[in-house]
Amino acid sequence: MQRIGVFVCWCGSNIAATVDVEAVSEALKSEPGVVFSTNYQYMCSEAGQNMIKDAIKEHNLTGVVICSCSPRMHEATFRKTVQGAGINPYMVEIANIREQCSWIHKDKQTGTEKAIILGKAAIAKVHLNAPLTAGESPVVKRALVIGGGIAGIQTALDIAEAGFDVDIVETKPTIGGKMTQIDKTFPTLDCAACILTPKMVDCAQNEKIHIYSYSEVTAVKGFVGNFTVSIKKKARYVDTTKCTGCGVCTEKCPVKNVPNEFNLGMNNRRAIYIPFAQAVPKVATIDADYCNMLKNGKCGVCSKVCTAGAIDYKQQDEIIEEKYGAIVAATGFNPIKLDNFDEFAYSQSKDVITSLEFERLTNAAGPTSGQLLRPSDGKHPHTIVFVQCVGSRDTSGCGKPYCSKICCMYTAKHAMLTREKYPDTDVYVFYIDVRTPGKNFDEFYRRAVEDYNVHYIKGMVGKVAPRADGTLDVQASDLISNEQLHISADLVVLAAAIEPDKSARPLATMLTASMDTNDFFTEAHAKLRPVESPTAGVFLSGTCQGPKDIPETVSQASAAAAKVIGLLCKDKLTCNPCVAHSDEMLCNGCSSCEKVCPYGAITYSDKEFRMPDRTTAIRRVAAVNEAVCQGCGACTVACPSGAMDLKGFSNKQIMAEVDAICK
Amino acid sequence: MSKVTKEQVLRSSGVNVLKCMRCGKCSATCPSYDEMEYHPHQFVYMVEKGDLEPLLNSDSIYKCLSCYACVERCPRGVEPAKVVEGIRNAVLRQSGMNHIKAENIPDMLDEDLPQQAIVSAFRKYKR
Amino acid sequence: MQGKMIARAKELLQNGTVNRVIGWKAGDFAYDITPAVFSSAEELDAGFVYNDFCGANFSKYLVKESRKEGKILVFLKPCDTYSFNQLTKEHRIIRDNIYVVGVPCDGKTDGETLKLKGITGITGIKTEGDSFVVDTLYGEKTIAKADALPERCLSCKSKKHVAYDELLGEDGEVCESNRFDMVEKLEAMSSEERFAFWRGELSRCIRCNACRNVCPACTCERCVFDNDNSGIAQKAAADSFEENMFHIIRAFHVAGRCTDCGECSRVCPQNIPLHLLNRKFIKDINEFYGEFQAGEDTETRAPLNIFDTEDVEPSIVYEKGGN
Amino acid sequence: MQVNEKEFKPTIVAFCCNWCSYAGADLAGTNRLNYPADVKIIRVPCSCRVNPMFILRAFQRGADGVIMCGCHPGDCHYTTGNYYARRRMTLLFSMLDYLGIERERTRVEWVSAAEGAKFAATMNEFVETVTKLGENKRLEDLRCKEK
Repeated sequence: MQRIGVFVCWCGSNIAATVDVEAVSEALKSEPGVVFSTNYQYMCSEAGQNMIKDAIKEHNLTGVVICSCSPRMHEATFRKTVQGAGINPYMVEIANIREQCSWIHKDKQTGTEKAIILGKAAIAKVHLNAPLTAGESPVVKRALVIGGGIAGIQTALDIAEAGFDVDIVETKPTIGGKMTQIDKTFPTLDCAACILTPKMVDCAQNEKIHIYSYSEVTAVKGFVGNFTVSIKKKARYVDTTKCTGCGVCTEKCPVKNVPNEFNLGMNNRRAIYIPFAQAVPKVATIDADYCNMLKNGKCGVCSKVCTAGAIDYKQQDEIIEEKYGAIVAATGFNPIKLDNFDEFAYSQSKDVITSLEFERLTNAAGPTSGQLLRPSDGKHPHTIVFVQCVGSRDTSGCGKPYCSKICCMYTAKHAMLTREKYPDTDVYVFYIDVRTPGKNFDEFYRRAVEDYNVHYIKGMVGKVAPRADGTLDVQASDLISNEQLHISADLVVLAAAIEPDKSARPLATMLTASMDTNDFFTEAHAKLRPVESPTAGVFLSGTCQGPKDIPETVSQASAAAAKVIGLLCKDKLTCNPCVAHSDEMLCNGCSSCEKVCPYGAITYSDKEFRMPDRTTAIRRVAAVNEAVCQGCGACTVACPSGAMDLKGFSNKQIMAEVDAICK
Repeated sequence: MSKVTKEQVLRSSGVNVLKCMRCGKCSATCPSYDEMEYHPHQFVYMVEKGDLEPLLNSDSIYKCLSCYACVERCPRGVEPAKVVEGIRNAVLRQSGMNHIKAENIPDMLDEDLPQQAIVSAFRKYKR
Repeated sequence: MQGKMIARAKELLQNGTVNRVIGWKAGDFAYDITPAVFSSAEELDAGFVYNDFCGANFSKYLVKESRKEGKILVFLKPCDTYSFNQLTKEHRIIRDNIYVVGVPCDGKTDGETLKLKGITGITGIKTEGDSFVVDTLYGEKTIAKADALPERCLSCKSKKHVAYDELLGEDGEVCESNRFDMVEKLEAMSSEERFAFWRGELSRCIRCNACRNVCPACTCERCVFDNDNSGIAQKAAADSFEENMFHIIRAFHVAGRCTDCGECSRVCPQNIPLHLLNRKFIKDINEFYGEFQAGEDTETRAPLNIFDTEDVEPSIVYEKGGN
Repeated sequence: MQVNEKEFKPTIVAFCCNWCSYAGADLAGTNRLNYPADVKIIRVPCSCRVNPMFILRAFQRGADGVIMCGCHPGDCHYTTGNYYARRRMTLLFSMLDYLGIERERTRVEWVSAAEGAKFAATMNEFVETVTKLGENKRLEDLRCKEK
């Protein structure tokens, strides 16, 4: 039998005005198990807390009921209080007689009666409370960053800076991501490669960072502090330890017609290739889809010219397993496919390009060596039309319902750079809204208009039609002058919406991390925990969480790193003790609980049991991993036999509350 | 003649004009743009404002080809052509002159005219 | 069929595929047939029967039997195979320790039913077309199957075996069943009428637990009603609420897992139509969450262990009309 | 057993999930939004913790109405809990209705932490409905009541 103390708080007049606190403490005194009952002006004050501590010692209390404000307010306070007096913090129950009683009832008698019932329910529950101890689980001091773009790079560098090992897994042969393809960055117009490549080199040289390039995560097991991840290192048919990146093979390879993905297919590469000059790691990769040797065993030129002997046609995919304490998703984005937007003639004319293709056309390392030339005839375009919101803010089903956020700024950048380099070019930008909320962003856009004379037109392009003379007829509306325009353009640039990378969805499944309907990862809290996934130990970096520009991506990447460091700093994690547990003798082994667990906290194993009839039997039983369980209780209801119960909210405790209320 | 209300147009067209984000793609895509005094995006906006009189009195409602290019292209699924049609129907129903009467149909029959067009016009414009 | 089954059982025993056979054994009377385990050819010859009285579903016996040494041969009728799959899915039976021979079924009757129809002194039974021909001490009697079959056979949901290692005879098809007719009838009643109906039925409950004991979905290591720690333990129904409570909780526990085998109603000594509770859940699940047949396979997730973000809201119960 | 003839006061049990609905109830209090004292709240971590047994137990012990509140679908703190709860309660309530128990005695409502006003309004309405129905006679353990 518990020895219970009841403490009724006045909360000044907040409770005492509509609840007769004296009557409540008096009424609860006669409840079974209650050996002490009192009331006080402010229970949460130091004097109030001391009163509780003294009573615990004086009356040898084993359980405490506090009738006060919401447990969401002071449950933690009072748990600490009783712990200070030597009893388990989970032997406290709060009866919420302020928010759910005194504040909503005006009549004192009503309020007092209800407060007594709420107090009785809490007493009934405390009778069944058991001391709970929070479990601990160790933390593997190593982090995994999935995705090697600027987000992943920044996160990895910051984690490594704090002294922890960190691995980057990147599906492409090199890290760097989309930023490597960008020419200049807004709003400062410095060159993307100049600020990115030193960071890539830092990653390669940092001894705390290990890069798995041309690799994929194939399985994730475990939980916060203790993940086991399978990583597939795809065969690149080149021994990366031997390859020096000299590039001779990439010049001698006879297969010359492979579309170069780095330049978005606007020129070709060989079947053995290094994506670009500053690639990290700078090693060659054989494209098995095109290599003659791998396809039909005829060729072997690269092997012959490689002085390092790095070519290995027999290389196989390799799967390695590694343990991590934290995982960061940094899977990034892609521009959407424009198949649904026939009206812009993207598939009909080479001179209708996406903004990312425009970046390559203006980049010194691009297919035109930085000369802005029309893809169709290699001539300099004199009239360029930029179309914004292509597929963004689109609820018709063809595109994406959200704003892609970066297009307004990069389009202003493109327009400005074009006008600066080629002042003889007419540049039109069709916009629905120009969105420039960022430091120096609006100034940047205004410079495009005021200093560079870019024609910003409020309206949308309805149709782009290639003409026989090679120009493009752009039909658009100008909403301000209320007219329909026809512009004869040489080049049309579409600001395609961006979408999360396709690898994000399967990754989220592996991580049991949740996603929104657009396949962006969801945050643990949209405002207050923006870089954490609701799944403990999984963090979000960059555009996999939502559209972002580079400065935002980098700040989020560093924020995610800070969260990871905060986690890895701990030697052990304290778990929530209110978790599910399974009574093995009752467990049927039916797997119902396992199916409804959102965290994968339940596992099954065959165990030998001594049965009541003195035989031994091997039975399949469930076990809850207390470090992973978050205590929702879904399993307890799925369990038909009642083997699964929740500590702190057990079946019996809840039923005792029900009984007390219904009496 | 009773007054045509915004609600009436919205109901008969089934369009939620509040979905419009004013991009103007409807007007950008409209093949009859130059013929029209009021353009598709204006129809949507003016109906939203309840400013129906100018539309009801404008020839624009007969210039719309009902080609549905604006409906097809609208990124927000607003369906401007249906708004135009809503206004047009309101005018037709009010005028009382242009209703098709069953006895007039035989005169309209024509080798080249699809019968379905007559049937649907009859359904639409009969009282 | 009985001869074929005995012959096959002997073969499987002899070639070592199995070391035991679970089958039906004749009792003191021709109609009182009990499940039994046979471990030799002699035992099979002496006691194994298969006839139109062999209604018992063996799946549940396998929970214990499949945990014993060696493989066991079981004969399953089509509807039994659904229970078998469900138990396999829930890891209650060890599939590898079982050899399943599917046997066809055209509906099983029982002695009680025949006696109610005035047929006594039963010594044997056989099927002839749509009738049973019953041998009795007073000569041969013929009764139409429609009059002698229990409800669960008249509304048979499937003659197809969904799990087996081999089949004796032809496999059938999933049937067009009218099994929800009575549920629909009840749904159409007023709340008061339904209450009266169920009080009339459930108040007869004597808490003999036969329904629970026979139910292939009720295989808990310890039933919540027997577990003092569950908070709802009860040995006998003390009042009308507990009669309700027992059956509601039992039906809820098997919701989404019940294959509608009808054993509960078959064994109820008070003839309470318990299957109408289970069928209500099945019907609701089909209507709310899409067609689902428990035991159809061993992979599909039970409807209560899965969800769709677009699921109907509980208010559908209030909105469906009627009262 | 004494029935107050002048005014019937129902007993209502409300199961509220800790993260949304319990916080919503707190907000109703903070904003001083009145609802009848007949409603007594039981805090559970998530609506998926609510076992049908609890609801039957409440009726058995004399509750006249039981309401379960949780986060809006899609907003569950545990991501999926309320989806399971939704299926369970839909089926349970349908079954109670099928057995002839007044369907208005049971209710599920999604109340977010920001919806104090909705919480109060829901409770006012639910209490009114149950009061109209009167005492729960069809499901009640008389033995417990007499104690």
